[in-house]
Amino acid sequence: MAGAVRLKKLTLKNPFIASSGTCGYADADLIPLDKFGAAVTKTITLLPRQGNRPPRLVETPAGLVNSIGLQNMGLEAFKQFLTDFKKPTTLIVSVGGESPEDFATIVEELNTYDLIDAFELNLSCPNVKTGGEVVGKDYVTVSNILEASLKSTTKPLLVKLSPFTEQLDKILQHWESKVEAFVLFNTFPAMDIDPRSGKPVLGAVSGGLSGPAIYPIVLNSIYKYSKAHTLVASGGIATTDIAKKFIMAGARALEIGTGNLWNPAFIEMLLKEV
Amino acid sequence: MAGAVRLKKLTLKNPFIASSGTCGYADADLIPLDKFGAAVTKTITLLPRQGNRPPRLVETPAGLVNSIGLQNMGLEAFKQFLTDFKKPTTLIVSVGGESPEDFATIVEELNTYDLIDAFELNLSCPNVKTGGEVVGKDYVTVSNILEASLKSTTKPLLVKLSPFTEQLDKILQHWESKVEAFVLFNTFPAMDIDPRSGKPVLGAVSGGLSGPAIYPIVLNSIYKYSKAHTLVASGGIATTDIAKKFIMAGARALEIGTGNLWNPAFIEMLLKEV
Amino acid sequence: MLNETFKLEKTDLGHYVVVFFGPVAEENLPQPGQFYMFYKEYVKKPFSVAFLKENRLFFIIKKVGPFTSSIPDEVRVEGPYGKPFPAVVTNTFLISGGAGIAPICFLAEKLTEQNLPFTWLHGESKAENLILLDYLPVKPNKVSVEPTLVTDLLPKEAQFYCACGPKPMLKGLHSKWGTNGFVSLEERMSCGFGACYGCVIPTTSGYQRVCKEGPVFEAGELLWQELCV
Amino acid sequence: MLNETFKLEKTDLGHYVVVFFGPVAEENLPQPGQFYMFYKEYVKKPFSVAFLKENRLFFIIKKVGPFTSSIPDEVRVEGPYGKPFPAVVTNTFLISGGAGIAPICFLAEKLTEQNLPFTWLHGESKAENLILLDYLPVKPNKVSVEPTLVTDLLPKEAQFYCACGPKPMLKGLHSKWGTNGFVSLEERMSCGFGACYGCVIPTTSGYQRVCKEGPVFEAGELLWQELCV
Ligand SMILES: Cc1cc2nc3c(=O)[nH]c(=O)nc-3n(C[C@H](O)[C@H](O)[C@H](O)COP(=O)(O)OP(=O)(O)OC[C@H]3O[C@@H](n4cnc5c(N)ncnc54)[C@H](O)[C@@H]3O)c2cc1C
Ligand SMILES: Cc1cc2nc3c(=O)[nH]c(=O)nc-3n(C[C@H](O)[C@H](O)[C@H](O)COP(=O)(O)OP(=O)(O)OC[C@H]3O[C@@H](n4cnc5c(N)ncnc54)[C@H](O)[C@@H]3O)c2cc1C
Ligand SMILES: Cc1cc2nc3c(=O)[nH]c(=O)nc-3n(C[C@H](O)[C@H](O)[C@H](O)COP(=O)(O)O)c2cc1C
Ligand SMILES: Cc1cc2nc3c(=O)[nH]c(=O)nc-3n(C[C@H](O)[C@H](O)[C@H](O)COP(=O)(O)O)c2cc1C
Ligand code: FES
Ligand code: FES
Repeated sequence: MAGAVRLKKLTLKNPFIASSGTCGYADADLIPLDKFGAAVTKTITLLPRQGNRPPRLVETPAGLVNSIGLQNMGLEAFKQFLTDFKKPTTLIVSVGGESPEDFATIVEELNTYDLIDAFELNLSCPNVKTGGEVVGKDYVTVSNILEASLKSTTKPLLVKLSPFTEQLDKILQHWESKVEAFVLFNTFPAMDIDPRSGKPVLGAVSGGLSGPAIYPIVLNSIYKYSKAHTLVASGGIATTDIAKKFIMAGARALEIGTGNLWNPAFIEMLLKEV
Repeated sequence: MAGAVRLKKLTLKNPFIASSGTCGYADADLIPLDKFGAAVTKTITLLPRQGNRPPRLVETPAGLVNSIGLQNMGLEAFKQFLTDFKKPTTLIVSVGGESPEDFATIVEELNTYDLIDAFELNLSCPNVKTGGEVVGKDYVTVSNILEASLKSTTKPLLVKLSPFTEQLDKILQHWESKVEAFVLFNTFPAMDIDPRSGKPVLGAVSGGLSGPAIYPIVLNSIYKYSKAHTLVASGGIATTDIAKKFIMAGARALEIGTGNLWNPAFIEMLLKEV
Repeated sequence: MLNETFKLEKTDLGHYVVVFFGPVAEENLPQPGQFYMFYKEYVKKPFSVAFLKENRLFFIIKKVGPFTSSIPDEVRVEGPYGKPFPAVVTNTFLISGGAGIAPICFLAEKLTEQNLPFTWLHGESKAENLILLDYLPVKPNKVSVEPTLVTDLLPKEAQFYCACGPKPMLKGLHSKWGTNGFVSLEERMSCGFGACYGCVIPTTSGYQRVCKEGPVFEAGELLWQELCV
Repeated sequence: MLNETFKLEKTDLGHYVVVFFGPVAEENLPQPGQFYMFYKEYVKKPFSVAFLKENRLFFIIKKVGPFTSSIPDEVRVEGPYGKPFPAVVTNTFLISGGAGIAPICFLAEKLTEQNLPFTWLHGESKAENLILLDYLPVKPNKVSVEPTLVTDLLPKEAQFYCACGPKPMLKGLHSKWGTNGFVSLEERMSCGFGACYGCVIPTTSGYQRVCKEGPVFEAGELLWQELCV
């Protein structure tokens, strides 16, 4: 029976958060988002993005590789959307960009919206300038984005990192006291090839691996860092047993992505069994 | 019908290599090692190691986490072992250590053994001094080990990296011309927790994830780097379809670990179908 | 909306498997063109309803890969999902190819019930697959077997159509008869209910989700060029 | 050595499942204490043979987790693996607990065949599980049900024993009767044939592999203190 949990400033009515990109703009109709402790929107970028060309999905052993490519309506349309949006639960807006300025602009412009409870900085956005490396690839790039963003908003910031972020130790140590929580992790860069044609399956060639395949890797990091840091776990939490493991490993809250896609009623099982 | 393949100096009769730690000292009796293009021994360290305390294994979705802890007979006993060893195929000795000197000493002392065709430097060995980080964690540490090792042997060196190695681009670029091949990757740091007791399952708490769960991540790196580099793939190649994908992605050779453990006759399927 | 575990009854026909479960409650019954997601341990797959019998849902599944070649005995089923075919037009041409027979058969059933006349043309790759027809409550009017294609059977003059089948077939149909019709498309899915934006296809109004805005699209909405790469 | 796919015949007894396959060729038949690995899609699990019938291999499997709770209909089987019990000693005490009944039953069968007398004590957690005994070709001489433990049934004076069961049971046995016997141990396995060094247990000569040097060990070889943490 998982009750309310507290990160730092934020209190959630339960530890389950609907993950970014898997519940629309916190408005997915079939997932009962009101039952979650919080819901994270799709990642919002300055300009609208049409996303990657299909196919965008391929299933792999116990996992799913997606290359949605941050399809989203962009900041301006999102502001419109918010004007008459009835949020189902604590609302976290995921923010993406290619530069510290992008992040700063978005959190600044959304700072006045009372219905937004926090931001989640998606530091796994690909940086087109550096050939698709993630924007938060190491201590310096992460720090630049965090500095710019912290100056531009008064709302709590969750920081979602890529699993291949370099100098993770240093990032966590330096920024722990300044951010609301770290979200470990976004998807793992991954791909699949059709063994008949020899060609990549995804239209964008590469994507990100999610689902239970990766949970033992994510769990290892949560266990390692949870004593000293405020952590939200993300990656493979698609069964109630796996959810229990992450709670036991010290995660303060759990993001659920693929688990909701596979079963929109998964939250009900979580609330009953974890 | 996979035929002979060439790395740089080394030619293998087929692209399939029995992975380190999954075929004993290239002497596992039930796996028909003579059918492989090469076999890699367990990682040899300067001193014998008894390995980690049990349990050492736990299965996870489409994967296996192991924490053998480099149990091995140590350099001196291994030299004894070699004196009347009949190698089944091209013999690659995996070398481990905690410092550049450890690696250099081992490859130097084994350099005179004609039956050894190459070394594989296992740069994922944990470094006890730095709290269990892998010895080849970034460009500098990898470079120190490679410099010391290249000076100490005339045999080809394969360099096996951890998936979380930092500055991978730089490492590959700088060392490509000096080593025989890079092996991407060793297992992913991972763990499991018993949801009933809340305790880590493995005696050593953490281990390494192998098996099909990880192949999409490994495949992504092989595809990305195979145009410019001589790569051996390792990670999740446990079905013939997955093997085909790695050949198509540009791997010159494929290491098979968990696949052999799950089916000692897997090599026969590979030789027939890939 | 159904989200429940069912035992599947299966009849293996070699190339196809006819699968059913149920009965299900009235309010969970589908319209022709709608589909259900079958989930079993980390794999979730869409299948269109082929016909109903006493509120049991029947599916026609073609063996093409791991899931369809060894369909589990028990799955969790979600649905019905997606936008149906318009089942109200008279003299519709129904065009199906391969596993595309499923939603078209259901549509034919519905039209029959409503006494709306239609012409149904179906294409198969091999004659031996036609054994499937014995299991259907309604039969195609004409069948082609490769090398003859179902598009070779089309009357010259364009007709209003509802179609489902492999992309090359749909493309052939579109290039012969233009956009006066509806087609049901397939794309890889993970959720099936609009949450992941994974199943999109290019349309005149941008990328649209096959599971939500589709799977049935007006032929005129689609960017045919991009669709068939 | 067997490495072949078999359909499994299963009888569900609630707590246990009796499983068999075969017949297998003479040369692939096991000795008591040996085990086979069952493999199905990324999971490989060890099970000891419980008895033979016309070269069919019978197993007694206790439901404890995902694999044992829904045993696949078809598995690839490898074996026999491991070192067997000595099946040549007269007046052996056979001690089994829970699923440890499997190899002990097979040993009892072998001893019976050779007309070697023995005494077999078996412990169960619940009386309803004893239904299993109806399916065995040889029966225990005495059975305990918790709260009585099988070690409560041991005669005071130490006897030569062969045992298999939960670690606390083996530990109790060892502390009552000392090291004059053999025990079959369990550890998590991946290969089952000695290649991975994953299944080790602590012995007087260092870590030894349960699948290769075991599963049957002389009680005196084991580091009992470390074994039961
Ligand atoms: C709305 C909808 C309705 C469908 N209805 C039916 C039906 O009634 N009967 C039927 O037999 N099939 C139907 N399909 C297709 C069916 O879902 C796929 O054949 C199935 O998922 C393949 O799974 P697999 O594991 O057997 O093969 P996989 O290995 O997943 O795929 C085998 C081949 O099929 C392709 N493929 C996989 N998934 C899809 C997909 N979702 N759409 C298009 N191509 C795909 C792959 O590229 C690959 O070449 C439908 C698909 C959709 C989107
Ligand atoms: C040589 C050998 C012979 C065996 N013979 C039999 C037999 O005849 N009948 C039978 O019912 N079982 C037998 N087992 C145990 C059986 O292999 C496990 O119960 C089974 O693997 C559990 O799989 P699971 O997926 O159902 O549960 P899991 O979720 O894998 O495990 C459930 C519980 O059992 C424990 N466990 C898992 N695997 C093992 C293992 N290999 N050894 C010890 N504990 C384990 C776990 O810690 C967990 O607490 C044997 C084991 C070995 C090593
Ligand atoms: C279809 C899909 C779309 C996603 N889109 C985003 C996104 O826009 N922004 C983001 O930060 N993460 C995105 N993610 C990552 C998830 O939020 C989550 O971190 C990841 O999938 C791992 O968790 P899971 O295994 O529970 O899915 C997406 C994941 C999926 C499967
Ligand atoms: C039981 C086990 C033991 C291993 N021991 C070693 C080792 O001693 N040295 C090493 O370099 N890699 C070791 N590995 C890693 C494998 O060689 C291989 O790189 C890894 O398992 C990924 O490939 P796979 O998925 O094919 O197993 C071990 C892996 C397993 C499963
Ligand atoms: S499958 Fe998820 S949006 Fe269509
Ligand atoms: S299970 Fe691999 S050595 Fe025993």
